[in-house]
Amino acid sequence: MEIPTESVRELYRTMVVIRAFEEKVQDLYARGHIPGLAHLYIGEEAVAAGVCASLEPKDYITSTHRGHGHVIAKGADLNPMMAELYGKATGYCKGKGGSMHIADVDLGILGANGIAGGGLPIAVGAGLSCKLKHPGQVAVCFFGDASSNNGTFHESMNFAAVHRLPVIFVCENNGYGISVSQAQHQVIQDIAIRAAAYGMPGVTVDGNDVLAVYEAAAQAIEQARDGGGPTLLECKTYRWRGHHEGDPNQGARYRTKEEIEQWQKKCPISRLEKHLTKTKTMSKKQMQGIWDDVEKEVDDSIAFAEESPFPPLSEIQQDVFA
Amino acid sequence: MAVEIVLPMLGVTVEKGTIIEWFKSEGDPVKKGESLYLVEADKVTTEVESPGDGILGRILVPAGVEVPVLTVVGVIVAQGEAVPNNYEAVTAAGTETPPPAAPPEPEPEPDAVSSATPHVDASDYDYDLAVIGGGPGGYVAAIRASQMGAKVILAEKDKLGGTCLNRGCIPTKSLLADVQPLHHIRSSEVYTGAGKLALSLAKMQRRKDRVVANMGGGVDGLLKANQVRVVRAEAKLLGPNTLLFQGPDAKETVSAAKVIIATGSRPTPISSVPTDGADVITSDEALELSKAPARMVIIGGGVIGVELATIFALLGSKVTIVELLPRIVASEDPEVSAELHASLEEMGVKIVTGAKAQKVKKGSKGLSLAIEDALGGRRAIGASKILVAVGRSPNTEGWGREDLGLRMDGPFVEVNANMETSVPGVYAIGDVVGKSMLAHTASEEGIVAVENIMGSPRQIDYQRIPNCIYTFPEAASVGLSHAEAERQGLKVAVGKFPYRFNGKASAMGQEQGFVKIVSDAELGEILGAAIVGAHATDLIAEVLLAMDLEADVTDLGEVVNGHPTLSEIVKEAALDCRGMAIHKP
Amino acid sequence: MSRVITYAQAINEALDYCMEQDDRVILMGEDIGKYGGIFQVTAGLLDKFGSERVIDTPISEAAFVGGAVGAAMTGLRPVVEVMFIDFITVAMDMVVNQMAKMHYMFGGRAKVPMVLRVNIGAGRGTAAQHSQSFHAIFQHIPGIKIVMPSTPHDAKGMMIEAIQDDNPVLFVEHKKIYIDKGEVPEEAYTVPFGQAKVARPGKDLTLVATLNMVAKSLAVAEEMAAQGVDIEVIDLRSLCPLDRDGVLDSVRKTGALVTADEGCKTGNLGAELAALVTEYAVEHLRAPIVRVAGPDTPVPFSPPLEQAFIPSEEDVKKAVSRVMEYL
Amino acid sequence: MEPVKSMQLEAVPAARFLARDMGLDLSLIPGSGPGGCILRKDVEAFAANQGEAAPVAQAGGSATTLARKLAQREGLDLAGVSGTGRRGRITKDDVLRALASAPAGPGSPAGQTVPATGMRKTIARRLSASAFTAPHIYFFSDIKMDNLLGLYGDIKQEILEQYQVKISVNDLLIKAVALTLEEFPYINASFDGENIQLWAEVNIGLAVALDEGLIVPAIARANKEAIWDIAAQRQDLVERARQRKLQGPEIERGTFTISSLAQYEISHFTAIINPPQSAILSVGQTSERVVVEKGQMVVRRIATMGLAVDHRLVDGAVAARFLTSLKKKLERPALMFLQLDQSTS
Repeated sequence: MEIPTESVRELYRTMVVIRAFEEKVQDLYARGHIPGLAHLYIGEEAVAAGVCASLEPKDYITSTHRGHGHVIAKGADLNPMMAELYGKATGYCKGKGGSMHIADVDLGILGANGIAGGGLPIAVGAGLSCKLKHPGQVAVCFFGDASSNNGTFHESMNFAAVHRLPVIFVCENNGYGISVSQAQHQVIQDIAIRAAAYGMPGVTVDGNDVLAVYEAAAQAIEQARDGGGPTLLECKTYRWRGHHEGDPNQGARYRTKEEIEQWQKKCPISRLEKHLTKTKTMSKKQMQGIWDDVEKEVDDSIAFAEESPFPPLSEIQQDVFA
Repeated sequence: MAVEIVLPMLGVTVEKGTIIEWFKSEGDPVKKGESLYLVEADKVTTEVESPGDGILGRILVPAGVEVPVLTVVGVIVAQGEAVPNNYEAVTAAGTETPPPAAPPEPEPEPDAVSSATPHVDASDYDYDLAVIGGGPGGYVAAIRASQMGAKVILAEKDKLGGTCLNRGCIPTKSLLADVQPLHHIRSSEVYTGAGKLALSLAKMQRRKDRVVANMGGGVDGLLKANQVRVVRAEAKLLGPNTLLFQGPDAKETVSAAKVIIATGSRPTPISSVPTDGADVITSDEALELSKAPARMVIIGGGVIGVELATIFALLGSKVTIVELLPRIVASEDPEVSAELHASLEEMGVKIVTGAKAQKVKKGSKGLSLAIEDALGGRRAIGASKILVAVGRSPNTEGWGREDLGLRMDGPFVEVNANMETSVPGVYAIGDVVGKSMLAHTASEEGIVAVENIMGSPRQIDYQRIPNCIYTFPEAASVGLSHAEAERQGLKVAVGKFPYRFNGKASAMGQEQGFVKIVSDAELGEILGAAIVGAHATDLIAEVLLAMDLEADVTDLGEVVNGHPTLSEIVKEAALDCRGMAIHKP
Repeated sequence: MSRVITYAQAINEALDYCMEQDDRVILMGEDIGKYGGIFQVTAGLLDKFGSERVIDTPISEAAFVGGAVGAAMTGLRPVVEVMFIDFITVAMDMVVNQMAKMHYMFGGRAKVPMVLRVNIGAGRGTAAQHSQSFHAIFQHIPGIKIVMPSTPHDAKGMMIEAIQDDNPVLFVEHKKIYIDKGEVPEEAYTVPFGQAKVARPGKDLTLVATLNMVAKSLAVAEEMAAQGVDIEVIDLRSLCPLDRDGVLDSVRKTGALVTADEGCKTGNLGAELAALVTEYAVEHLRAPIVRVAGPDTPVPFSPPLEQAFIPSEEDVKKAVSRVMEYL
Repeated sequence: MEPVKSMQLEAVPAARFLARDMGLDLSLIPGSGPGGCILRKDVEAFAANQGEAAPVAQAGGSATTLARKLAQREGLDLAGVSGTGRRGRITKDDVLRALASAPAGPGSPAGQTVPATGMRKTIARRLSASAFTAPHIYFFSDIKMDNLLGLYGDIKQEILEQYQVKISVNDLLIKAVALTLEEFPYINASFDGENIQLWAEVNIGLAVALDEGLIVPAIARANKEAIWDIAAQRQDLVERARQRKLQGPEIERGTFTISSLAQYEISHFTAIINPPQSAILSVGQTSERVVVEKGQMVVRRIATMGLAVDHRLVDGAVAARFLTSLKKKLERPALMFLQLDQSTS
């Protein structure tokens, strides 16, 4: 599959934005600027970038507690994102949701979700809407390896398959459900094989190879758009950080430093950079230019968040009902 | 640029951490992401990564010291950069820890606070008390309520001070004070050329206006000093707790937990003699006249009638009082009426009692009032002004009484002993309830109403409220008259002492009058008193105090007064109840 | 011998003790093994008892809560950690239709001796799906014992009692008090269910509080004692069985009731207490019953909003003051 | 959360219960709580002022001259008088109150204040309302009871055997009254000052004396019911009245009341109409009296019955006719069954 150069550059930029954003969040969280919990996406950027590259603004995604990458890749603006992380009134959710619950229905982002497996049925419902009312649109559901043990996974897959809904189930298999390794929570290695049980295609790709993800996702999305029904797309990847910021030593209680370092060598961004250099798609300087732009963009979002006011106390009573 | 190394947020429950080991020393180069130090929190150790590239400029928290999360534990500087000197090291013993970042302040937004709190504030009203009317009842009530801690609003559509200050007590007293020296001089034999003395009513009016204005400002100041919000507006009760204020430049609705109606009264019109504000007038216009009329007929020989008769008689008007009842100031002891009757006649006032005003005729020569006397005889009295002073009527309309459905007591608003109307929470005081249409009654009723509202129940004893008449001489009374006491079947002992037996009165040349005390023959309880004579309105105070303290006539008779003073008359009258007056033959 | 340890450690000790005493006691839950539990309550137990008895489960609440029901019915005594009470909804069928009903529905033939550990509470910035306090919902489900110890001492004693109890016990913890410390005896002991504790005797007003609201209530009571208000603070400790007589006796003495619990106001356990008092002691009420509770909203993320959400000492004081106006 | 709209409490429960227990009218008690809410202490203070509670002696409390003298004259010890004046000073009114509540006099047995029960107060209120709003006029008639008593003796055993119901003379009286009421709709009626309500049913109230007062359950449709049914209803109602287990409607349905003091040595008496009814029949003791019949002195068993009617809707002549018709039925009970005297009305 030939990927247009422009798309490749875009993939690169998206991953850089995610990485730069998350690294800043890491520092801001440590310094107490961001309250609550922060689950960072560093190391998994290729999945969000690769999948979302083929989505139109009107397509839907559901996300997870580790949702910053998905939301950025789907086109979210960094300012309200960062403001939301700060709990500010200018955040995507007026500061009421925080890191785990960023949503922008206008951008097709049906919300990050704090409940493992919570997003799957919602994506099925979005797929139903597409089928009935918006032919050609699709819903993408991001979830983790651990959620694939949840009842909602199986029930949603079955439902989507039976009704040939345009849903792409994207399993980000990062090898851990919090502290529990994949080997401890399921006996299979490739979650994609579960697709067979529901009569839909199951594909496993290297989740750190953005081009591979892009290709597989594009195919699944196209199939869904054409009424071909759902696909289970498993992307094998790894989170560099702990389950959440503050998880001691990036999860050293349940995994080794060596393992982390091993995966850091497979950094999806460096990998694409090598490809870009090799194919002469971009120069080092161009890449650095993107980094510089993006870092400024992220810094701007921090300034925006810091300058924004907290919501007034009256806001606590708002939005309970529509 | 220096980068601070903090003890990071280590998960949701960790609040403190102890640094176990620094992997770098001061001066060592560090790289972003490289492990800098080991911290133990909650029995878990964590390696903390460098937040930036540079040189570890300073270690602020050495190993072995426990500090709160977010404490700055070290500083990274660029090559060659000095460590800013605003950091203080924390030692094992010392605790000069910079405090962790203050929790974010909520945005100040006053109205948001109440909605954020799920608990509803007990007071749902804008004000604790709203007072309608700024007369001596209303403003006194407002001040007392404010003194007791209530948030008060007062509405006055006209002038603060009400009838008393603007059209009653005070202006008449000002005018009376001006004419009194003339009366004194005329009735004295020692002055010569007294006939040439003249009074300028216009100047009197100016002085009166000044007095009224000064006192009005005083009331305003008192209300302000007591944080009472005064609205110059007409008030209307839309419900027991809702008031609409409509003024020249204001229209607003407020709510109040309690309301006091103090709308006062106005001169009572009589249909047979309609007033026109020019020829046939009420006391309101009489107090504004700049020229004394040549002939004045006053319909009504009550307090207002006799006081105005005194003023105008001394200003040179030929005054005739037409009184329907058999005697003037009929509410007073007959002896008081007789004494005042005599003194008014002495001033040249003609008094027709038992006569009914029939009709006014306006002719080229002026007015004439047809009257019918007790026996049915009719005649006409010529006049240049006719003053209708037959009493005052409560202001019971225009403020929402009808819609609220307040029960009435005749023309007045009905109240119970706590001054509360038939609608709970709505109180009424003063002339509009008509218990005794006097300024000091209104004030006391106002205070009693407020104290009941504020939870200190109290009632008024109307038997202990004095009546005062500012004629020459003055008259004052309190409690039961002799006749009323006897009518009640009480065994009474009456003590009476004339002014003329008193040294001060004689020396002053004010021998007219007496003090009369009505007491219970057995207990000696002071049932009432009536005084006619100079300073009667002040002298009654001693009797009031005795009554209020439930002293008996013996107590009052045992008071040692200065000599010579008029107060000796009171003492002697008290003694006389026991037949023990010293200076009485 | 007593020493001062944290609330989390106190529960840990209770679990440790029971697992040592009784090999039927097993632990299940997400990240309770290597990780030691998200709040470190089970730290160290995996190393001591092994992965057969300290089971890191898949993220499958329905499976492991339901699994515990089955295990309990067949001879084990599982203690299950549900990471946040919010996640129990995923296993609601297992809790409501299975766990709570088995003993009754089967005519007493089955026993379900298990403990469901949950934590409630806002204040950690964990937003709407990790901060709820809907424990009062379970009051409405017959067949579940519900306890909520507020001190490390009671946490240990009630956990041992819960494990030894032959009924399903919902053990409600609060995420803000895990690191609170208190004196806890080293030896094992139990704290019986259904007995409210008079945390501070008083005569003017009864203040019934739970979990984190107990300490706040005590602080308010001390502060207001200086103003001459003598508050009786009752730590309810147990929702089911509910110490009805304890609450009623106190209200009969004081004639006034304030309840303090972080759950949203509508349907808050204060509602049940208010109903109890109006049903059995209304003639003693000298003032309205006032509930200190969270507002009827989801828990907001933004720190100022979250702080405003959480019932504070100030809120308790306001409630007490409102009642005192009537006394 | 929407704020609660109305926060106003009129009285806290403890105050309500205490006021009820002490027989105090809550509406008279000033409230000192928020918004004038009546608190328990307000009720206590009110009761104390009412003299319901023993006044607390204020040792050494000062008294006004008048109070002292008055107390001296009346031989009252001021130590037992609580002062309501300034700073607790005993005033003349305090002494007067103390005198009013003092026992009747030395040597006489101390009286006792018994709080009126709710029922007593209800009776008091209803009957005074009746006495003051309905102008009562009274009619009396001596009724020869011999025939009725004869009939009673004749049928009671049979009814007992056949219906297991023990009838009484009263049941016959009830029947007779009910039948008479059919003839006089304006006596089986009520008047509210505007409209006259003629009742569709004839339900005869029967005054039952309880310790705490009279209660008047009504026998439903006595004009239609058989004697044994009336007896059964009567027994049930009286029994449940004694157990305080009557239902509201059983009392409220009454359209006419019979008050019988036949078991006492009372020859005749007047009764106050039980509102909203318009008439009441008072029945005295049946005693042997000498009467003259056709020039002969004979001994008859006579009961004097009194009829009180609300003169606003019952004219004297109507009342007289009612009593006459009733007398006829009672003296010649056979007529009841023959219904021969319908022309009376």
